[in-house]
Amino acid sequence: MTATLDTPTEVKTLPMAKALNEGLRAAMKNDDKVLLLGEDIGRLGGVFRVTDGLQAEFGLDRVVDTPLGESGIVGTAIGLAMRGYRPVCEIQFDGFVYPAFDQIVSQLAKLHNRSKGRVRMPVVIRIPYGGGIGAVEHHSESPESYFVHTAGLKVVSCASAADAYVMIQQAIASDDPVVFFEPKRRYWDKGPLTDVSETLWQARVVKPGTDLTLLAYGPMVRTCVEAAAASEHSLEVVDLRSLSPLDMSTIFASVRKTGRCVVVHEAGATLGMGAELSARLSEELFYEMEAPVLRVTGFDIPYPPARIEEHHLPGLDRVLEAVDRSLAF
Amino acid sequence: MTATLDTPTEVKTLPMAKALNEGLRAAMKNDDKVLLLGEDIGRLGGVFRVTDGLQAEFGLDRVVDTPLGESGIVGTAIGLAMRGYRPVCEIQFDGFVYPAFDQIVSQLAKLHNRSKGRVRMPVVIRIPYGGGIGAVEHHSESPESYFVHTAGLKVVSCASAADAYVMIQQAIASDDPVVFFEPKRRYWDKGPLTDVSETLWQARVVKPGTDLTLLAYGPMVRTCVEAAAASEHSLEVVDLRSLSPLDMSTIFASVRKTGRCVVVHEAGATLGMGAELSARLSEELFYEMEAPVLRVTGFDIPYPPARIEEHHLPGLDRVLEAVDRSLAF
Amino acid sequence: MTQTVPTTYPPIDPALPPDPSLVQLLSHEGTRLHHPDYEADFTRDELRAFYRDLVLVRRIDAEGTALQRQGELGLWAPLLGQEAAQVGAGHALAATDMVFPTYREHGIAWVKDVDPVLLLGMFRGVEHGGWDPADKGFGLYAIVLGAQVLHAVGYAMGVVRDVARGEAEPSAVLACFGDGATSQGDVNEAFVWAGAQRSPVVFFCQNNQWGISTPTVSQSRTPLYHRAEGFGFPGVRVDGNDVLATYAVVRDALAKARRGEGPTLIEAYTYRVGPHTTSDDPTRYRDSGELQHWKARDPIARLRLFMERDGHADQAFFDEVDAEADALAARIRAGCLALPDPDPLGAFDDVFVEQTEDLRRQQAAYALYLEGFEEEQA
Amino acid sequence: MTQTVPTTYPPIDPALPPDPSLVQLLSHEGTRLHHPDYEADFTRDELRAFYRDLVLVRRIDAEGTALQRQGELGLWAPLLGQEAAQVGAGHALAATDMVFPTYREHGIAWVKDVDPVLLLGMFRGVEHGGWDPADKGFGLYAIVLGAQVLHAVGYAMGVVRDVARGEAEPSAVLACFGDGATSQGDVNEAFVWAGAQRSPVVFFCQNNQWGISTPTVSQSRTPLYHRAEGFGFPGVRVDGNDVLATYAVVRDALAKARRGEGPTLIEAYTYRVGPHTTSDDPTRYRDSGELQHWKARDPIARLRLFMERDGHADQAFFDEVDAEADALAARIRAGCLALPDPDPLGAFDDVFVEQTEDLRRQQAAYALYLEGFEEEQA
Ligand SMILES: Cc1ncc(C[n+]2csc(CCOP(=O)(O)OP(=O)(O)O)c2C)c(N)n1
Ligand SMILES: Cc1ncc(C[n+]2csc(CCOP(=O)(O)OP(=O)(O)O)c2C)c(N)n1
Ligand SMILES: [Mg+2]
Ligand SMILES: [Mg+2]
Repeated sequence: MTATLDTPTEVKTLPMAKALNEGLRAAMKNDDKVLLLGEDIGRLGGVFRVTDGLQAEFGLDRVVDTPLGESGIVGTAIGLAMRGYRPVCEIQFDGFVYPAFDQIVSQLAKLHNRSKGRVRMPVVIRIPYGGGIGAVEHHSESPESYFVHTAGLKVVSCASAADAYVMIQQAIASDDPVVFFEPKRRYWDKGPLTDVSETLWQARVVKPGTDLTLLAYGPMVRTCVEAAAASEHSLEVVDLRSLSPLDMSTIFASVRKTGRCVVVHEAGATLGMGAELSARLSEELFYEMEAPVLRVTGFDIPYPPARIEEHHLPGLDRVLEAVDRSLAF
Repeated sequence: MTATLDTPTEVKTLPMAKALNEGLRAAMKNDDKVLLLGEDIGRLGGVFRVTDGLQAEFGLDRVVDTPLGESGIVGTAIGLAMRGYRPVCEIQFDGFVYPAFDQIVSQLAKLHNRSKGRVRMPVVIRIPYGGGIGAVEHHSESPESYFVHTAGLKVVSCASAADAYVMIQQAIASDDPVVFFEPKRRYWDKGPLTDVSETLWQARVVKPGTDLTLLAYGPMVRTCVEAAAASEHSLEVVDLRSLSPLDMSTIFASVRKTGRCVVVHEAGATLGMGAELSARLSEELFYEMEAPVLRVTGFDIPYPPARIEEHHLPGLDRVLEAVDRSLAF
Repeated sequence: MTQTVPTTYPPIDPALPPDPSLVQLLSHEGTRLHHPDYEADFTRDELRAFYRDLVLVRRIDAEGTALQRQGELGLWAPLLGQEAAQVGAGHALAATDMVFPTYREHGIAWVKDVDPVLLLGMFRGVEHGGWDPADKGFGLYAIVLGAQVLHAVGYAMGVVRDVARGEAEPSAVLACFGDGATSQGDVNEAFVWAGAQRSPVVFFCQNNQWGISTPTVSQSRTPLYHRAEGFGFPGVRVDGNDVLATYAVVRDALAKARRGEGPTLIEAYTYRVGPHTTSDDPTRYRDSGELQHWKARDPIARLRLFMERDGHADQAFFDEVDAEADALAARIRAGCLALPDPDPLGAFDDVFVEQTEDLRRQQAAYALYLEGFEEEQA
Repeated sequence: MTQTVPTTYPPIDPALPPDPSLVQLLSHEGTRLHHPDYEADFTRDELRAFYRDLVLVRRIDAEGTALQRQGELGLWAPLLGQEAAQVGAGHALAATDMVFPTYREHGIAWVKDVDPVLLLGMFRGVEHGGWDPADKGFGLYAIVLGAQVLHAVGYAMGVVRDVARGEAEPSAVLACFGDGATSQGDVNEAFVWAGAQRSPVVFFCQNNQWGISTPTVSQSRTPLYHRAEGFGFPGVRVDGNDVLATYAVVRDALAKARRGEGPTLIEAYTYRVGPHTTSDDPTRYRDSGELQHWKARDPIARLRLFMERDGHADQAFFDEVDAEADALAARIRAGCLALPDPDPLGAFDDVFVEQTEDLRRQQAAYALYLEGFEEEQA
């Protein structure tokens, strides 16, 4: 099934959270099998107001304030999907997805395979993720690697309002389970809801350049675009958009051209996305690479207290420093 | 605290499962704060008999048949550690660790950090892992990446009876939490309990060579040793032993010498250990590498039905084929 | 009293005083009992259908064990002793009701018309699940303890939405799990959800006294059916070796669920006569006295006694069923041995509905490798 | 009846008929009540100590909210309205008892002598946990709902082992959680473990009627304290706005736990008068009538009425406490503002007891980077 996407006729400018809200609304209008499940998503509209107004519009049976249990949320979503629904689960914060881990990796990811294709799992798991909002512990995690490593899941992250609006609808229209990472510190970034020509699985060159490729996704796309603007070099910024599957042809094309690559993410270095990208790039472009893929990431430590989070999070300066190191090869 | 390791006076030859049993026994004798928690580990002695006889020897209060809940097992182990105990949890099979995921990654991994070092978590989580035993679903998983990516955990895997005997004692003596992966299909492999001079965090060159480095751990060490023996080339086999932290100096030394590297594991390629090793090797040895790091791994699919698992699992031939590809660079 | 640690396992006395709350419609000796809440009359044909299925299911199970012993299956999880609980529950289901089984529900599978060969296929390792849940009204076998119980509740949430939209008639969902699984968070979250939402789910817990080597008393010191009240719905304990009582109690709970009266927890009190699976060795943890006690409560013998005494069937009928069982066993054995091994390259196809480039590439590379390998061998 | 889906939230009527099972020792109007199971006499000094702590704790809480509003804290989780539940429970603890708190246990923290500045430090973002749990008998704040309840049970398993080894006197563990957290698997697994092992744990559930915007009735249609029976131990509901009753009920349960009589679930029925946290806007989901109802049941006013009427304290005492509260507020405000930001390089040091090469390398690289950066800026 592919949903007809509701694209707005005149280009609105919205904060990302509101764009997601509009995207959810459009998906719910398009297909009455779409349900939202989560903690505080109904009357409250979600702690980030991403589901604001949807319960009033679509009713309590389609926007469900669940009991407080993430395994329960995902587990019942699986059952609903078996009955023909398309549930969209909200995990309130990144750090609270772990109680649902078994349901996600042993059930949601495997049921289509277990049933030899007979059972479909069109379930979306929305996760506001990443740091930079001055929060207490467990509210700034970047758990994407866990899901990218899990066979049977697709994993995406939006970095702009336009993508947020379209990608959430594409994710809901997907017949495969999608973990949808929302960069919470960009929720308030405004952007125009311009047309999106990419499929959900395609990367996008958001800023062309010739000297070096910056690979980023979610919150770090803006950081990389700012770094590219501040750099004296010609940096190409690629927004991965889909973390699993990876759009390697776009990535290879860019790095084949520049010969250099820096991957930027908030998650720790060890087995972060940078590891996989580095491995694939050296497998494919061994002779073309002029420097090793460098990684600018969160440290391999538990997310630190908010007062020092700006040290932990890759910022413009750390990106540029890595660019310099790469160019020095 | 560091336990005095009970090393046997005359070299016994034991299957790995029995060596683990002896290692647990020695650790329990050494330190009466060591407790074992798990499903069916008492009277039954564990489904693999790794805890055989320990309850009879040490009593029901030290070898605890828990109710059937993995979150409960790890969660109560954390509380016991807070009270000064050194719990060793058995997860019956790899595929059943996920219900405990939150307790492991959000609690066990973080409590020392959260408390600024005031609270110690000397907890070991033993996980029989990997495939090759003809089992039904969920009994052949290789979930090590999830834990290696998690800051605050240490992760090791033994590949021989001698290591099993010593490493389990070292893990129990560690004041940091250790996820201890036991290659279940090697449980019945016999080996002499020779002295082990490495710390728990050190890799070992198990077979020296000059043309190419095979990096492996757990079940794949034997596969790689067999491949090295079968190969016409001089292959060096390094048993990583510790997956987190990685003993990069041993790894770098080997690959610096050979210039070529193939990583072998049962876990899927994407964000498997091979990804991280590839990234680190190209970061450090960019100019020394004569070929990209190649990966021989399980496919990025849910573990398949037993009748085709030998296709999924890296075998000698797939390893040798990758060696040829690497040497062709 | 003082704080203590356990030094021995609590003794298990199977010959406990009769539990007055246990619902029985047939005594251990095969006499018909009556219960105010579960009045039921059974026709001769119904009784014969029960008996037939009990015997066939036991034979399917024995064949599974035999095939495993002969190396044809990697594993088998015997239901020996639990036939009545499963056949009773299975017969209580309406055609549109949905079942979420564990890995031991061979009896319900049989009643739900799932070909036993497909069950054998899973344990043989040719596939993880070989039937269509929607088609059979019977979910795939679930191995991770408790996970499927949440799926059942979610499915039930779908049922009530379908009904509210006028897209379906009311139906009910049967969520199966064991005594041991009651300790899992997921099962308890399922109770929370179903209780809060009054979902049309019947929680069917077969308390077979053991979770591998762990006795039920290690999971709970109070009868398991008590658990329900605290989640806001009723619990009932039925004699799971009494096919008539199990049938009546499950049917009643399903009807309530269909009427919108919310969930019920049924504890079917029974016994796992065999090992946990063919890999298990129960002599390590339980004594033969217990086994003898329960063998004397055999669910098939009990029904047969009753049928014979009350003239519901004669020797010819019993012989006929045995002959049918023999034929069934032969058929499923042959079917099992004829199961083709899966295509290794097919393993890449069912991961996603929309295949990815990555997997296509891995599949192609492996195909190439296999080709090269065959050439080399040739 | 028929299967339905909800179309509105269930109405919440705070003025429900009085629950006969609710334990109260002080009426809403401040008259002393008696309860057969919880006989207790309180001296003048005890009453004054309760009152003093109630007022101080409320002041600490108000200061937290004020500091957050002024941008000095990232977040604050107010306990406004729950002072009696927490002060009552806190006073019931023996020195060797251990508490496992949530993120809202400022009142118990105060009684357990945890400097409020350390609580503020966590919400300010200078550290994740600033006190020594072993030293204070008070665990670190726990944010992932329910996880700490299992830690409490594990700790209690350690206590009984220590006692059996003659290494400690019997003590008890207080496991705190909210109404919402009762839906989490972990809390229910903790009930399983504690019930099966008769662990010396008192489960202290502050039912403040809401889990952010989710009313308790969305988690359970039956009173939460009922949950205990099904896990094999008793549950009791106490008026959590009645400091005397909460004290008596918790003390009784702790004593039972110390005597080896197993766990108790206490549901302290109270109300979250403030927002969930300073980030929350409760006007979106609850009406002011409810708030008014509960404000009229203020836990401090009630005790004060009783003390005044029965002559347990005079105006001078109340004034003295207010002055003490002012001084405390000033002290913790100053303490909070003086909290140094953590050293970014220190963040690498507390990950492990035995530091790794990897982290040493990352630390050194970042130190170098910072140096270079400072040079560049200079
Ligand atoms: C989450 C999880 N943990 C552990 C296991 C291993 N295991 C398989 S069956 C079993 C015992 C289950 O007992 P019970 O629920 O009583 O069901 P029974 O096997 O008796 O039918 C265990 C521990 C599992 N399958 N899933
Ligand atoms: C596992 C998990 N899921 C979600 C959250 C987000 N969250 C924080 S507090 C809260 C509500 C908790 O309600 P309750 O247990 O009643 O405690 P209260 O806040 O009322 O004291 C939620 C959903 C969390 N902290 N942990
Ligand atoms: Mg059982
Ligand atoms: Mg609450």
